[in-house]
Amino acid sequence: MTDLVSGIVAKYNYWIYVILMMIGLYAMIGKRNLVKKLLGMNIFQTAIILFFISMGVKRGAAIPILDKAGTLANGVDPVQILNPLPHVLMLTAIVVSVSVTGVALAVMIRIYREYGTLEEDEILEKLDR
Amino acid sequence: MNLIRKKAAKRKFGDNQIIRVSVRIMAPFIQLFGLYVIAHGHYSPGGGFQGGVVLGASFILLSLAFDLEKTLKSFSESMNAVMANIGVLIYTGTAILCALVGGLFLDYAALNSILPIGPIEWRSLGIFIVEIGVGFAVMSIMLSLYWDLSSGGDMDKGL
Amino acid sequence: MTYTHSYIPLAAVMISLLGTIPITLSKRKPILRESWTLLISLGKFALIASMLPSVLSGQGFVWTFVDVLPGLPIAFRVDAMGMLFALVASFLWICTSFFSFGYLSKLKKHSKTRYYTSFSLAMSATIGVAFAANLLTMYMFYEILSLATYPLVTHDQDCRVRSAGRKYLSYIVGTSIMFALPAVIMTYMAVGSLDFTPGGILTGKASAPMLALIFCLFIAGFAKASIMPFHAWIPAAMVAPAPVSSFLHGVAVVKVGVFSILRVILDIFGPDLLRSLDYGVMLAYFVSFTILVASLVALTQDDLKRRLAYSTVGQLSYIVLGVALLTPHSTQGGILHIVMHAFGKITLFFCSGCIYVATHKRSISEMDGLGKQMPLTYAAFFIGALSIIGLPPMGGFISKWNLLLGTLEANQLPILVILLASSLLNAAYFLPIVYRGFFSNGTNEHVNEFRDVPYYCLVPMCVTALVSFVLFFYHSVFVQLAKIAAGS
Amino acid sequence: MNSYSNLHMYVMAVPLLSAFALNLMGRLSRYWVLPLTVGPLLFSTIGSVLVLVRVASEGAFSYTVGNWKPPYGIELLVDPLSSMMLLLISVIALIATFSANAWARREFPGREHLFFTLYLIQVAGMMGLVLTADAFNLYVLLEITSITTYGLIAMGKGRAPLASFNYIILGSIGACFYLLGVGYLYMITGSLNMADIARIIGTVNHGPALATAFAFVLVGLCIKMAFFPLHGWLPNAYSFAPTSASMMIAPLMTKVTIYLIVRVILSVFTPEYVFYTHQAVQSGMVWAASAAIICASSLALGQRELRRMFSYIIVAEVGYMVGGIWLANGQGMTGAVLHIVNDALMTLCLFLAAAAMSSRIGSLSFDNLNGLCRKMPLTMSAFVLAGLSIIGIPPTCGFFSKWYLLMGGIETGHWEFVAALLFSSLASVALFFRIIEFGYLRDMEDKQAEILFKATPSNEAPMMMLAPLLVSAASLILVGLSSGPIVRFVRTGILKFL
Repeated sequence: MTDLVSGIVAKYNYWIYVILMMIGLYAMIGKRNLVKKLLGMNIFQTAIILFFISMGVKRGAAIPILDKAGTLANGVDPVQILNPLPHVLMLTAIVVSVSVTGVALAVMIRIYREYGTLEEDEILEKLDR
Repeated sequence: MNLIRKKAAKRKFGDNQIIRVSVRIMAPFIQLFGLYVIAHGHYSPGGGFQGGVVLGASFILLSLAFDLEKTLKSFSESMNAVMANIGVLIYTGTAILCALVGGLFLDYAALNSILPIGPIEWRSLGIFIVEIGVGFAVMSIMLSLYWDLSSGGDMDKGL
Repeated sequence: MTYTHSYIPLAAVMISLLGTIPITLSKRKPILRESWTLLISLGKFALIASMLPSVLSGQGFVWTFVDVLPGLPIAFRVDAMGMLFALVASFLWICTSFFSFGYLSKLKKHSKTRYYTSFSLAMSATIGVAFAANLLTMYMFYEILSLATYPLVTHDQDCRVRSAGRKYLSYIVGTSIMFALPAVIMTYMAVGSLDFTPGGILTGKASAPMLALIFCLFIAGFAKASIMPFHAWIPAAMVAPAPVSSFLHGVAVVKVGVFSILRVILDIFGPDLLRSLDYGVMLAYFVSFTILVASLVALTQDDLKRRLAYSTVGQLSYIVLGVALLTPHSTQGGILHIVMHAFGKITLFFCSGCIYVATHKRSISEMDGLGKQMPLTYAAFFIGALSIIGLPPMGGFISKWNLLLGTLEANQLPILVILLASSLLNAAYFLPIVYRGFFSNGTNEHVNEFRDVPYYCLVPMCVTALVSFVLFFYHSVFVQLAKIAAGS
Repeated sequence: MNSYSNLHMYVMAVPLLSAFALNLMGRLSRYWVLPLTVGPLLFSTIGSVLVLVRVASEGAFSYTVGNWKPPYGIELLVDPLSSMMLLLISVIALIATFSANAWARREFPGREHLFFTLYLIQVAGMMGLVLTADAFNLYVLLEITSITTYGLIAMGKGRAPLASFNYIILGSIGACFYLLGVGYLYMITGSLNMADIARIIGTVNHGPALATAFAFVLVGLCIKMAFFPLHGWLPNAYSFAPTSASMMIAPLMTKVTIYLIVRVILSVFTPEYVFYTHQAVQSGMVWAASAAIICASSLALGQRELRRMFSYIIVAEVGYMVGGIWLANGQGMTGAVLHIVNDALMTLCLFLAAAAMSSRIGSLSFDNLNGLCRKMPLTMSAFVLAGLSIIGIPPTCGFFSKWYLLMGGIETGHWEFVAALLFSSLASVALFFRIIEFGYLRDMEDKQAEILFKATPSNEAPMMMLAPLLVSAASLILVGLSSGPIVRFVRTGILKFL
C-alpha cells in the first residue's frame, strides 16, 4: 500500500498529466456541446505539453543562457543546465494547438450560422428534418 | 430592470473614457516591447513568435477598447493580410535565398557571399531576419483570428 | 517448335484494339463505320493467316514487352494451338461482321457504334488469349474479354437484360477473381515463372495437395468454359442479339474459357504430371457429367437459343474431356473440336438469328412448318446440327472420331459410352427442330426467306454451313496444327 | 555542393512561397490564380522527377537544414521511397489543380486565391512530411497538412463545417497521440532524429515504455489514416468537402499517412521490433486489416451517393495497405508501397470523374446517374477505367499491387487477408458495375436531360476538368505497365530493412 502511494506521489507529475488527458478525452468524446469538445481538446493538448515540460525538468538547473564572462572563466557545469529542447518543442506544439483552436472556432462560427446552435443533439435533429 | 438593460444595450461595451485613454497611452509601449522581444529573440529569451503575439495583443487591446470599425480604419484588413503574407515571404524567402546563393536551406552563413560581413555574423543576422518575418506573420494572424472570431466571421462589427 | 521475334502477333492483337478509334470517330457515318469494321476484321485475318505457313513448318513467333512483374513480361507467342484458335476466331469474325450489318439494320437496333467498338475490343482480347505466352498475359486478356462483352450482352438495355448482365458478370468475373487469380499467383510462387511450356512447368515444384488445390482453382476459375456448376451464365447471356450469341457464345468467349483450360492442362501442368497424379481421368469423368446433364437439359428447352446454349455447354466439355484424357488422339480430337464446333454452332446460331429476323420468334414450338418458308435457313441448320452431332459427311465427325479413338486409347470405355449417348441426345434435341420445320403445318405462311431476311444474314450463314461440310474433306491444315499442338 | 543538392528543397518551398504570393496577388486579380498554382506545381513535378533520377543513380542521401549536423539539426532523408512519394504528391497536385481551378471558380467566386493558398500550403506540407527524418518535425508537418485540410473541407457548403469539426476533433486526438508517442521515445532515447532513435533503441532494453510509445504512435497514425474502426471522420469529411478540395485531399491525405507509418516502422522502431517482438500484434493487425477491408467494402455497397461510396472504398484500401505492411514480408511491403502509388492515382481518377460528372448533373446520388454514359462517354470511360483498377483487372495498376499483396498473404499463410482482398475485389465489381448499369442501361428522363444539357454545345465536362481526368485515367494503365521498374526502384529502398 505504501509502495503504491509512494509510487503515485513520486511520479505525481505523470499522474496529473494522465488525469488531465483523461478529462480532455472524456470531454472530446462524451460531451455533446461543440464548445465543450473544443475545450476538451485544449485540455488534452495542455496535458501533453505538461508531460513534455515535466520530462525536461531538472532540480536546481536553469535554462542554458550563458553568461559570456562567467563561462569563459569557469567553464560550463552541466548540472546547472537543463535540456531546453522539450520546452522549445512545446512552444511549437502550443503554436499548433493555437492554430487548431483558431480553425476550430472559425468552423464553429460557420456551424452556428448554419444551424443556429452548437448542441450536437439539436444539430442532428435539424439534419434529420 | 428592463430599462437598465436597454440602457446597457445602447451603450457600447468598453465605451469608457478611462479605458480609451489608458489604452491609447499603453498601446505604443506595448508595441515597443513587442519589437524589443522580436529584436532580442536571436540571442536571448524572446523571438518572433512571442514578440508577434505581444504586438498582436496591442492591436487586440485597441479593438477591445474602441470598436472594430475604428481599428480597421487605422489598420485595414487587407493591410493585415498583406503583412501576414509578407512576413511569411520574408522567412521562407530568406531560407530559399540561402539555398540560391549556394548554401543549404536556412544556412545563413552562405549569405556571406552577398554581403561579406562574416559567416558567424550572418548566422546571427539571418535568424534576426527570420524573426522579423515570423513576428509580422504572427501579429497579423493573431489579429485576424481575433477580428474574425469576434465579428462572427463578418468583419464589420466588434464586441 | 522454334520461335523468332516478330511484331506480327502484336499487330494481330492491336489492330482491332486501335481499330476502335476510327470506329468510334465515324459514329455519325454508318457506312464508313461498318467499312472500318470490315476492313479491320479482314486485316486481322490476313495478319493471322500470314503466320500460318511458318507455324505449320514449325516456326513460331514471339513478341515480348517489359517485365511487369519480376520474370513475368506481357508477351505474345504464336504456337500451333494458338494459331488454330486465332485462325478460326478471326475468320468467323468476318462472317459475324457481315451478319451483324444485316441483323442490326433490319431490326433497327440502337447504339451500333458501341456495339461495333465492343466487338472489336472483344476480338482483340480473344486473339490476345490465343497468342498469350504466359498465364499473366492470358489472364489479362481473359478479363478484358469479360468486360468488353458485357455491353454486347446487355445491348437491349431492358430490365430482363440487366439481370442477365449481372448474372453474366458475376459468374465470369467472379470466378476468375475468386479462383483463377489465386491459382495464377500460387503457380507463380511455386515456379517463379508463368511461361507456357509444352510439357508443363509445375513438375516437381509443388506438393501434391498444393497441386490439387491449384488444379481445382484453375478448373473452377475459367468459368467461360462453362463446366457445371459454372454454366448458368450461358443461358442467361442468350438475351444478347443473335450475332453476339453466335460469335461470343458459340466461338469467342466460351472457346477462350476452354482454351485457357487447355493451356493449363498442356502447358502449365503438363500431360506427364497430370497422368502421374491421375487428375486427367478425374477431370474427364467430372466433365462427362456436364456433357450428359447439359444434353438432357437441352432437350427440355423450348427457346431455340437456350437449347443451343445448353448444347454449347455440353460440347465445350467434349473439348476439355478430350484433352483431359491425355492421349494423342483424344488431345488432337479435343483441339479439333474447337474448330468443328465453332463452325457448326455458329451456323446454328446464325440460323436462329435469321429465323428471329424473319418471324420475331424464339420458341421452337412456334416454328412448325417454317422450313417450307425458309428452306435455306433450315438446310443450313440441318448441316450445322449434323456437324454437332458428329455424323459424316460433316466436319464434326472428324473431331468426334478422334475423341472416340482417344477414349479407346485411354481404355476408358465408360467415357466412350457417355460420348455415344451424348451424340444420341444431340440428335434427339436437334433433329426434331428440323423435322418440325419441314413436316409440320404451321402458321408462318406469310414469311418469305429472301424478302424478310437480309442477304447480309443469309450469306454468312450459308458460308459457315458450307465450311462445316467442306471441313469433312479438307481439314489437313487444322489436323496438322492440332497434331503439333498435341505434341505428336 | 552543387545546384542539384537543394533541388528537393525547392520542390517543397516553391509551392509554399507561391501560396503566399498567390494570397497577395490574388487580391489584385483572379487571373493570377491559374499561373500561380499551375506554375509552381509544374516546377515541383519537374524537380521531383530530377530528384528521383538523382536517387536512382546515386542512391539515397540525407540533407541537413541550416547545416546543423544531425542528430541536433533537422535532417531530411531523400531515399527511393520518399522521392517516389515526392513525385506522386506533385504529380497528383498538378493534375488536380486544373480541375480544382475550374471548380473553385464555381464554388468560391472571388475567393479562389484563399482556397489555393491553403491548397498549396497543404501540398508543401505533405512534401515536407515525406521528406522529414525527424520525429517531431513529422508531427508539426502532419498538423500543418491537417489544419489546411480542415480549412479546405470547412469551405464547403451545408454539412461540410460539421464534418470538418468532427475531423478536427478526431484528427487532433490522433496527432496528440502521435506526439505523446514521440514524448515516450524522447524519454527513452533523448533524441528526435529518426535514425538516431532507431540506433539507440537497438542498444537499450525493450521495456514497456517502448511498447507504449509504439502503441501511441500507431493509434495516432491509424486515426489520421482512417483505419477501419477509427475511420468515422472520413466519409463525411470527404463527401461533404468542396469538390475542388476533395480531388486533392482524397487521393493524398490517407496515402501520405500510410507512407508515414511505413517510414516510422522502417526508420524509427525497426521492423524487427514491430513485427517480431510482439508477434500477436503483428498477426492481430493483419486480422484487423482483413476485417477492415470486408467491413468497409460492405459499407460501400450500402451507399447511394457516388462520393460517399468512394470514401468507403478509400477506407477499404487503407485496410489493404495496412494489412500488406503488417504481413511483415517483402512481398506484402512491396504491395503496400506500390498500392500507395496506385491507390492515389485511382482515387484521383475517381474523384476527378466525380467532379466532371457533378459539373453537369449536380448531385451525384445514384438516381441521378441514369443514362450518363450516353451523355458523357469520355468521362464515363475514364471512370470505368478507374473502377477496373480498383477491382484489379490487368493491365491497370490496381492489379499489380493486389498481386503483391495476395502473394504476401499466401506466402505468410494469412488466408484471411487473401480472402478479404478477393472479397473486396468482388464487392468492387458489384459497386462499379451497378453504376455502369445506371449509366448504360437506363435512360435519362427527357425533362432532366433537357435541363442539364441544353445550354452547352458539348455534353462533356469543360476541358479544364476533362483533360486532367483523361490524363489520370491514362496514367493508370501507364503505371500499371511500368510497375516492373517501379517495384525494382522501390525495393532498393525497403528490402534492406526486411
